[in-house]
Amino acid sequence: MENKAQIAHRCLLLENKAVTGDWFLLTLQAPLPLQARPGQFVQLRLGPGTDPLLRRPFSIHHEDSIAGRLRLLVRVAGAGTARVAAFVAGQEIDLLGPFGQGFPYPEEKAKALLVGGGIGMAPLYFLAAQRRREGLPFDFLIGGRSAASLPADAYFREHRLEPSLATEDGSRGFRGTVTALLEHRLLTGPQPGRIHACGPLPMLARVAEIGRARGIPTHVSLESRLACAVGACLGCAFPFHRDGAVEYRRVCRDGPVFNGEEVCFES
Amino acid sequence: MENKAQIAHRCLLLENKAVTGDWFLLTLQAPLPLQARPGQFVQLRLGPGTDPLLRRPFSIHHEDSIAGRLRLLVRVAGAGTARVAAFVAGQEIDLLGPFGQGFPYPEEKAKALLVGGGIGMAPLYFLAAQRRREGLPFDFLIGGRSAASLPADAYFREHRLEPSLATEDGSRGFRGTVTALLEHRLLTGPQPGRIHACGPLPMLARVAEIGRARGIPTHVSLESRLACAVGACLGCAFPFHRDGAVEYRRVCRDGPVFNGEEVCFES
Amino acid sequence: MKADPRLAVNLAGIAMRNPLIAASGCYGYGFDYAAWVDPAEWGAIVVKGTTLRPRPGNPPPRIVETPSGMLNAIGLQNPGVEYFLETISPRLNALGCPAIVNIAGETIAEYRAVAGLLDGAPGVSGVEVNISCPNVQCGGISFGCDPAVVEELVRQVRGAYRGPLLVKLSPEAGSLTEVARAAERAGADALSLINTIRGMVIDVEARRPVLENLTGGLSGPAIRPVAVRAVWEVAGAVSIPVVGLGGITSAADALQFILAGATAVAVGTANFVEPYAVREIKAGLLGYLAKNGLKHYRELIGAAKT
Amino acid sequence: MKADPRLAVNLAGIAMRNPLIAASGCYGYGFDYAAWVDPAEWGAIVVKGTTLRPRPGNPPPRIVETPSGMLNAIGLQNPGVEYFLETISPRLNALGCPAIVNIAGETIAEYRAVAGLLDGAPGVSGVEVNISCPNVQCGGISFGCDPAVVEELVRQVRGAYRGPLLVKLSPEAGSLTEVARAAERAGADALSLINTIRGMVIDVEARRPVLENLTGGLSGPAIRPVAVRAVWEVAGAVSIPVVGLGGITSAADALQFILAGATAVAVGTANFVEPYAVREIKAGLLGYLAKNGLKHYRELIGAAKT
Ligand SMILES: Cc1cc2nc3c(=O)[nH]c(=O)nc-3n(C[C@H](O)[C@H](O)[C@H](O)COP(=O)(O)OP(=O)(O)OC[C@H]3O[C@@H](n4cnc5c(N)ncnc54)[C@H](O)[C@@H]3O)c2cc1C
Ligand SMILES: Cc1cc2nc3c(=O)[nH]c(=O)nc-3n(C[C@H](O)[C@H](O)[C@H](O)COP(=O)(O)OP(=O)(O)OC[C@H]3O[C@@H](n4cnc5c(N)ncnc54)[C@H](O)[C@@H]3O)c2cc1C
Ligand SMILES: Cc1cc2nc3c(=O)[nH]c(=O)nc-3n(C[C@H](O)[C@H](O)[C@H](O)COP(=O)(O)O)c2cc1C
Ligand SMILES: Cc1cc2nc3c(=O)[nH]c(=O)nc-3n(C[C@H](O)[C@H](O)[C@H](O)COP(=O)(O)O)c2cc1C
Ligand code: FES
Ligand code: FES
Repeated sequence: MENKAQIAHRCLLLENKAVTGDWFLLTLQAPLPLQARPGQFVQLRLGPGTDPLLRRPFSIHHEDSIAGRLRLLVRVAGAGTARVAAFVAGQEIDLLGPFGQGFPYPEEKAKALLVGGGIGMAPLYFLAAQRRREGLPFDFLIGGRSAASLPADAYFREHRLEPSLATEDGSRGFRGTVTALLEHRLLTGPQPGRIHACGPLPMLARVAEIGRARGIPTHVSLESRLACAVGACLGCAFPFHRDGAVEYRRVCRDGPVFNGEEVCFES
Repeated sequence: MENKAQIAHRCLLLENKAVTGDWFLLTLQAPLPLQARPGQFVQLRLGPGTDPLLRRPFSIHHEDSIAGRLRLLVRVAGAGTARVAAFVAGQEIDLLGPFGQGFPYPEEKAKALLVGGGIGMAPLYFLAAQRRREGLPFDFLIGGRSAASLPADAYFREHRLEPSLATEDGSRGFRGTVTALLEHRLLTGPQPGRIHACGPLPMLARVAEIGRARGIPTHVSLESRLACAVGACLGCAFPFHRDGAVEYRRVCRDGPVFNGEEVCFES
Repeated sequence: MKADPRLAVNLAGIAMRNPLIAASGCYGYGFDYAAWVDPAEWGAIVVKGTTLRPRPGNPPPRIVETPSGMLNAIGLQNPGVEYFLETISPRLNALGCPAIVNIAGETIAEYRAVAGLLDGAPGVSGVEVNISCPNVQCGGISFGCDPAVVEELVRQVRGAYRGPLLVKLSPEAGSLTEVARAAERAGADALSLINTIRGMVIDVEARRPVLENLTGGLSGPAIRPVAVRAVWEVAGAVSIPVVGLGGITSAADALQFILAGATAVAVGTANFVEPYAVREIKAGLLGYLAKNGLKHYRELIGAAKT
Repeated sequence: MKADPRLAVNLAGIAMRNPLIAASGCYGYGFDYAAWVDPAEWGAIVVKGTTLRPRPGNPPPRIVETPSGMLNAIGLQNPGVEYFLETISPRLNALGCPAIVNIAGETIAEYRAVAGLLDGAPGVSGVEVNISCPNVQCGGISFGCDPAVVEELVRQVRGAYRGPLLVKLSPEAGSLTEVARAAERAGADALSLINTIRGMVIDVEARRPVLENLTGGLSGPAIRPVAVRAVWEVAGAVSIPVVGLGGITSAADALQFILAGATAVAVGTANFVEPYAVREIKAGLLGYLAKNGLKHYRELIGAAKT
């Protein structure tokens, strides 16, 4: 009952536009502001009928909680996200949320390093925009396969973000993975107060390792197949270290953001 | 293999507009003309995914086989037809057909009486337009609950049709059922060469009875729950009299238009 | 919570405001959805399957979507009956509706032990014996398929627990009505059906089953017709009340089960899609009663003509 | 029809161009879909269930849609084996692919008699024994649930029919693998699974079951996970080939069954929605082979890792 703002929202889809080949930016008008925190997510209904049955989770990419405008950045990964890509402006979108714990320490003044791998940059963008607005220091690192797999610079300008990019083929920014860029940054720059990361699992494992090795508190946002999203079904369990044993925690409710040191990446 | 024209059509929905409260007129551009005959039907896919799973059958309301334009007149009867009503212009519609046997004796010169009950007028409209074009005599009777439950006169003008209307509440045309209007017409006018009817089952039973009593050959278009629409699954069986016994025939392939005398309306 | 008397029911000794039950495993301990709907909206809540010892549950992935349904292989993750009694059951009165505890075990002795510990426990209005969980290796579904084993199991549990006792059946029992009668003979106060049906989804790219447990239990609208048929068969074969479940998402779905003979209905998977389902189903039931001039939903129980 | 050798298979003595079979009851006698696809596109076609005497079938409604599936209660409408032999089987060679005759009966003697009449019949490449039809009162599914009965039935049919013999199983047998092993012992050359699962839909306005037969068999994508699981279990328990079916709509679906252990797959309900399904599935299988550098789909049979 801690999250009284959780409600169902019948949003109006204001715009759905391709950002890269398979990334789509949805701009929604919610009837009420969700007042979401960066790292929280919503659950989208994909259509009427019962196939697909389950909602799909998407991080909040940005919320203008005064205007009640919401943005989701969606990568087409399968049949469900393909439906989202096909949504058309003017359509009503059935959305629940916000769910989950956001990134912690939102007001911390120490410099935060935000590390996004591919579409994993979606929630970090919200975090970065918030820190920018509040004048809190941060660096935003984003990795992708190639220049074309990441949004153009203009995409970030709306919130005066200037992320450092890394591409595996070196076609834009640093040549290499975003974790290599992170290591490079840690070698060359001052030690940040905290690392926040979101992206594919191997990348998060590496970021958590880097953070641990250097004693930098690191939080990672995990993914899992969700059903209920409220913590009731135990479907989204992910293994964690606890007192030498493995314990399952719920990505939807206990996370999706977790202390990187506790996540059991090995399994 | 008799019907080589049966193919899958990815049609463009040109227009979907409400005709009455729950009737919608869909105008489709087919890639190839179906060259359908009045009384034949198409099977519409309702959307991607598997719920609803089965296609829905709709009579061809009109085909302009030179332009490859197709019209369907759809009454919202449940979840599936509600989806059809929500289709928007510009959308691609996945349609199979044409299926089934149309109304017989298309070139017969004797006067035909076309009797439609409610949405049952959909295929008769096509038949009437065809007869009008070819200068073959006919009378078109349509029944509905009230004035508002039937299309406005203008609706029929495109094909120079001037149906005689019957409404149960007398708010438009003849006061009473369309079968009462039929009886009235038979009493007052000359005996037609043939009756073609489509509408709810009790109405069709009555029309068949009237036809039999007066020795007028009568064909009725039946409905049934369809699955395959090609005659393979035997799902759409309807009982018929044969040599004193009951025999099941396939609405989709043996019909949907049948000799009214053979239909076993009693069961 | 203003309850409508037209929906009130006493199920096997449990007084419920309405015949809607939150299905086991789909509603946690009743509190997780509280931000969405007041738990007191429900007639009763069946809490997560509880075992004698704590169970960590299965490794992920635990769920996978299927056409109009989903497979789950949670593996009965739960903190064990002792923790439940110490920490959870004292809070259950706060739900504002009866809480029923779903129990499972690997041996008949374990079932009996769990039931015995729950006997008289505060906050516990009844016990639902899960003899049909498809995701536990020892025991689980094998218990639920043999009428003789079911009879012995239920008799043992009955001996240990004096409150309202529900037995939850699997539709996979070759002879469902015999299993149902065995449970009735052994002293069950009501039967719940159906539990999930065992299924598998293979990831054709990875070339292995999606679920780490290989198989899981199929739930959701996909299984609804199977569940309605099972309720119809069993309601005609026993004289204790039946709780119908399996793919209920709407009032119309719930009515199918009631007309088939269910005294109450439970909602599982649908909550995941629509947390407000309980509210909408109640409203729909009341609308149906009004439209059909009925004074109480009870007039509809088993009322389907043939 | 240019057949691709990467899909060729000999199933229990039936040489097929590809492992795709049109499922019984869903493809008539093979000709109804000819305006859409050449029947020779199929590896084989299983024709409608045939009985000793003609059967009129059940009164309508015979079908009703369900979430991602449908129920059918056709009631084995067919003109009887004599008419079949006189009028239909002589035409089956024209299909351009092997035709397998699905048979059913109310007694073991009837099964034996039908099988005997089909022995050596022209146009008949094999027989599939349906011991699992949910829509026939006498016999039908009851046969399919008891391993001893199955063994006796298959033994009798085996004695009367010398060609390739498939036995079609119901997933509802409490002990599916035992039933499968019984059929194998009795001389089946292959097993087909699954047949439909019994279900019911109630019309809540009319307050009665939609199907005149009350219950019907559930088919379509809804049952796919149950079918994959059944194929997986049975393929691991017998050494004769398995034909997998239940909700296949795409190459990915077919691959699930093949990876689970099916040597061939059948497509039923999906034809109703997409008559071109067979063509798309074949193309999809070939695409998968190419992408994964495989020489023959056979490399995938039972290849799912655990
Ligand atoms: C908390 C949370 C926040 C998310 N935020 C975003 C976001 O902002 N933008 C975005 O594009 N995506 C986001 N995702 C991922 C997104 O939800 C999935 O891509 C989507 O659910 C896939 O649905 P689908 O039907 O398209 O794919 P499916 O067809 O269901 O699956 C596509 C592929 O992904 C795999 N898969 C599906 N779900 C998962 C999973 N949860 N974990 C691992 N593999 C999986 C499948 O095996 C398959 O290979 C988020 C996920 C979570 C849990
Ligand atoms: C050959 C043929 C031609 C048709 N032409 C037209 C047409 O031109 N315009 C039009 O609007 N409709 C037409 N129909 C009817 C139309 O197909 C149905 O209304 C539609 O399938 C219902 O789908 P639904 O999902 O909306 O309703 P559902 O939710 O499936 O059903 C709505 C209601 O109708 C009942 N029902 C559904 N199907 C049938 C059936 N076949 N017979 C009897 N009762 C049924 C259900 O029990 C329910 O009460 C035709 C049907 C056939 C067989
Ligand atoms: C995630 C999940 C967990 C479940 N856990 C249990 C359980 O612990 N005990 C039990 O008896 N049933 C359990 N079930 C089965 C449900 O209670 C219910 O019988 C089944 O899901 C069918 O109903 P539904 O289609 O409404 O979900 C579980 C179902 C799901 C989806
Ligand atoms: C309309 C219909 C009729 C069927 N008739 C038969 C039959 O006569 N004999 C049989 O063994 N199976 C019959 N079946 C079952 C199918 O062959 C198949 O086992 C089942 O539908 C599952 O496959 P699917 O989901 O691909 O349809 C029938 C199925 C349908 C839908
Ligand atoms: S999705 Fe249900 S507990 Fe996380
Ligand atoms: S719908 Fe299949 S035979 Fe008519």
